[in-house]
Amino acid sequence: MTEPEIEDKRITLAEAAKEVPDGSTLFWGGFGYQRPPIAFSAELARQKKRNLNICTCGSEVDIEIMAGSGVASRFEIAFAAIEALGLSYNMRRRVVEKKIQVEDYSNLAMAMRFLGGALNVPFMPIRSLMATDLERLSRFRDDKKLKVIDCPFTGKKITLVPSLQPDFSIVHVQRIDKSGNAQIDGIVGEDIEGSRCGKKLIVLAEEVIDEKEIRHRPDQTKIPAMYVDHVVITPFGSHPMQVHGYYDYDLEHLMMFHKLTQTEDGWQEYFEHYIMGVEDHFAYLDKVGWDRLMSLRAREPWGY
Amino acid sequence: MTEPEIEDKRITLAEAAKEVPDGSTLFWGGFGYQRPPIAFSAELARQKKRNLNICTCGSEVDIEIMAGSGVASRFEIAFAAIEALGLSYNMRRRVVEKKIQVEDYSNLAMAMRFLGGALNVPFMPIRSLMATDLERLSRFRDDKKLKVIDCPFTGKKITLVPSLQPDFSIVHVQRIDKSGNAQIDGIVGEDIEGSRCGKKLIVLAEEVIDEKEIRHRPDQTKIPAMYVDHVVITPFGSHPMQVHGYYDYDLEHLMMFHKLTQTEDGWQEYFEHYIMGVEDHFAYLDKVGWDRLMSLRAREPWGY
Amino acid sequence: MGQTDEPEGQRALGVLTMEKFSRIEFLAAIASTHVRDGENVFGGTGLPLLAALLAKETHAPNINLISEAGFIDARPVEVPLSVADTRYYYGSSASIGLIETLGFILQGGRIDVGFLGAAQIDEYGNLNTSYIGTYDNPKVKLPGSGGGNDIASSAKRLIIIMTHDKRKFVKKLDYMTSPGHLQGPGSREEWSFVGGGPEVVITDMCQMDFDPETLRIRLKSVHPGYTAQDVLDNVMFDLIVPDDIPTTPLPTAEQIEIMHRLDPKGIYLGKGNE
Amino acid sequence: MGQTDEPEGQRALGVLTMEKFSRIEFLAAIASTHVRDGENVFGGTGLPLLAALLAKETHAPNINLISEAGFIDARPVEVPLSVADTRYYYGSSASIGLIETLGFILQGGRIDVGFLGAAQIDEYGNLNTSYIGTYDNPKVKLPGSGGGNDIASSAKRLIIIMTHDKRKFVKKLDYMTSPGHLQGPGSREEWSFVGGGPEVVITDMCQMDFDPETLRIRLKSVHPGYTAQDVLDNVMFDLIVPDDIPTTPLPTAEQIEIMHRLDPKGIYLGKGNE
Repeated sequence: MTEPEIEDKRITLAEAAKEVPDGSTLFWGGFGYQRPPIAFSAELARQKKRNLNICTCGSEVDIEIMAGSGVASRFEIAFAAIEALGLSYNMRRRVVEKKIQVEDYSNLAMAMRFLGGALNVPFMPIRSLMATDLERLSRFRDDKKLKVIDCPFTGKKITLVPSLQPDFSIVHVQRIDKSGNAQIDGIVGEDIEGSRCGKKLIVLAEEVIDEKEIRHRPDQTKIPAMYVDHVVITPFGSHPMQVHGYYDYDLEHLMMFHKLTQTEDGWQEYFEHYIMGVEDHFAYLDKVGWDRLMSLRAREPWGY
Repeated sequence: MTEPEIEDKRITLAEAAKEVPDGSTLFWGGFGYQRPPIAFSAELARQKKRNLNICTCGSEVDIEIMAGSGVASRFEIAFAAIEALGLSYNMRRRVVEKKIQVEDYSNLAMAMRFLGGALNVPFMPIRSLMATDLERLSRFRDDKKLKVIDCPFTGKKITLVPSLQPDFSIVHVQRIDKSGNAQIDGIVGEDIEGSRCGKKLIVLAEEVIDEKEIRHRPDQTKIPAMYVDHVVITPFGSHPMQVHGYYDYDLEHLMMFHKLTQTEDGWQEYFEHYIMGVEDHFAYLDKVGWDRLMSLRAREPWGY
Repeated sequence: MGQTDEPEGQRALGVLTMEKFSRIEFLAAIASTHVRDGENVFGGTGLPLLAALLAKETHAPNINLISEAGFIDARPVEVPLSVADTRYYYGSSASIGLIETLGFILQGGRIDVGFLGAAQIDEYGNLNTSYIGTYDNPKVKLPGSGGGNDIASSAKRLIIIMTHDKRKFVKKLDYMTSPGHLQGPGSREEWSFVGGGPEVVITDMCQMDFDPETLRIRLKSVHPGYTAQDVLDNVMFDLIVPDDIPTTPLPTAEQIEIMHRLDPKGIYLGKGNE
Repeated sequence: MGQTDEPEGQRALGVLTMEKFSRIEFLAAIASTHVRDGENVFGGTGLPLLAALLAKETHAPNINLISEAGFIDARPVEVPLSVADTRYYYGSSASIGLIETLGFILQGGRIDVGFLGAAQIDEYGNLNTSYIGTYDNPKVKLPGSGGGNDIASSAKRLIIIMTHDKRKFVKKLDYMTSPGHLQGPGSREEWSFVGGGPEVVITDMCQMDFDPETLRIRLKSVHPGYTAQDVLDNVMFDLIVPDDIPTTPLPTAEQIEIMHRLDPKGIYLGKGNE
């Protein structure tokens, strides 16, 4: 048998971020504290990207970095906060300053918009949003935000949300082979649909594994290589958040981050020190300290 | 902590089939040669069920049993054949005799109808069926078969297929705990959506496993117990077809089945001998022979 | 996400400035009583989770606790900080994703009870978790809907938990994020919502429910130390006040003890009690 | 499913009465030449699979073979009998389900080439795999669409493989299951199909393609031993016949040998050659 060549799609984080032109629309993976591509948001900031439109159900530290640093000017999201810790202050300030426009949806609406994009159909029906200001008001999508129609089968009202096919999808996973077959442990959030809906897909991963491992249990593959354009190996790529089975969140760092972002000065201090003040993701990890990072490693059987 | 009670949802195959009234609509799981709930179709035949409406992408031996025995009078399907072996003769005869009405869809259309049912929305958009007789002709759903509309976002034509929420969903899986948490190995076909769309769900499984095993790796659960009404343990429940990781198809039996169904007499011979002539599923397995069954067991690393 | 509380959320839910732990305990204990055994419960992080876990440890051992991030039948042994926190994973019976929980389960009509907080509520139980100020010139950007709008649309019953601040109980919302009973009887039916809307509002001053005739907010009980007049003085809409207003029962020592066992680090309850 | 062939399918594809193995070899060998290296190929069972695997073993080692049941980048070491056959599993890079393959991948516009068989084809390449006779009074119920309509709607290119029987090449289909070029230029665009429609029709007598102006079927090459007139005598529609009709090249010995290695039991090729 003629052996197929295995394409090595690995590039550096800097190279991957360079692929994203100013003004691009991005699906942004991860959910809550789980598997956010935080390293990618920091690299976008270091490269001074501008006018990105970030589409996701909700995200936390990464959204704060992109809002605070001026990387993103538009968001199509359902949620921005640090959950139990409280509000996302950067986002709050930038919205009041009108430097950021947020088009508000619900989590289900966003997940269905990604599903519709992955399926390559123009919309998806959902039974939320109706009768609220989420339906009535729009920041920038105007009459393309959603439609409420009378269902042609039942005659009842139903919401249609427009599908999203962003320029790029950015997700962070546990393991990947060099050609792009990716495994995700724990919950998938909206990353199955999100990884399929983008015109290009960049997958960050905690570690690279051999293709043999993938082909030994193909039903564990959550993102097949055929969707993947670039692979970026970024250990601790979600720090200070968590990656199931790999490491827990760094609560101390997270609380420090959240506290600093309460003021613009505090945010600028964090930004200069932890993002602009480091050359790359590994320099950031060095700054956080490997003793700290190692102490966050997940323990069996908990996964955190 | 107050220990929750673990509900034992296991019932016998005969009890499960008794739950299904004549005239019910059923989602029918499995795909092609993989994990069809053949034992359930045989039990429905033994209990002389009538006027069932079977909804699935396509199925093979089980459809033949339900078509041939008179259990089902309507099908909403995309496909009926024994694939590489050829046509499904029982279905062919019953359609020509007008004892069976088939409402024709495509595989994607049926899968999306189940997805829509699982999501509890009235329809799903797809980009197939248009401009063909699948769009223009209907056997019994008439104007509820589908609609082609002008998309309110793009202005272009798009098909809406009506969601399905059948009375029962019937699926066959590898492993399940007694409360109904089910694992599927290999492909899932349309069984994720199909298991969520029915008003009641009956899951057949090759074997029962302990709840601890489920809760040790919850991301392996393909059907959570909360959807499941009844659990039926049916080893070799897909014979003469296959169950990934458990057993291969019984090609000799399958060819014999297919050859016999070429004529009504041949089919009646099979029907009397292997279905009506046995008391239950285990008697069927006895008749097939355990030496034969054991020889079909899957080998590592192939899964067949 | 979506169950995150009001803008000054950290007062009630945050880990940084947790002074009024006894109020949190009170809110969680009351909320837990509204969960019935065997129900499918959408529990976010924070108070809803604490209330649901407390119910599971006391009168409702068979509830199925679901986090919108994808965890089903979760049994966390440490309190999670995020709906997606791995602390929800171990011991759950399934861990999937958003389409499963918000689509198949919630929109599928399978959630008996969901919890929401809000920055503003109106007299029909409609909620604002998005903006304070006008939409065009917001003064505060709040977290947004998250799954809140979905939960309010499709859960059979909705339990609302809020800290009691007069400015939150408004005649007109600055922004309507999640549907309560909308404009009253018939409104939800007009839109064919899957769920039934709000059942109860729990604050640190009182419990309120909804008058079945008008679907407007009605005082249900006042907490020890408060009167009906206190509540009337602290809402900006016309509260329905029945003749007899019972006093809300106090949490039991067992409830308090269980909560502290569930949150030994005082993440939600604060450390003052140690 | 969906790639199952004509009503008398077992003549070409079945395992029971496999006499004309050399024609099968011929069809598979020609079909394989239409697959280009690096393409995403929707291969069902039977001839399409054999053709795709042959291409992978010869000029196109980097094709990504996908089965609609859920297998991606499949590398079966034994020929499967079903699109869902576990034989597709081992060595594949992902094994998921129908929404993935027919929805995300195919409808997503990511399939370069799909294969279909048919019981009838008309001069625009529209296909019937559903009924012979009228819809109200069918004489034969065929397998139906399966994924065929989806593949014909959304694959970039479509390769059609049929045994050559005059009654199959009709002016008007008894039932149109899968869209070819519909009524000619502009038809597919009117419906915004994702895919480009049929590219080539391979029979055991000739190859046909589509005239770019009219999108009607045109003779492309005749197999050794046949003439253009033979083909004209064996179609019921107006076949476009260019002036120069080349002869289809014979399969190579290597191709034949590889096919028998792929199908050692003669499941598709028959046993006559052993």
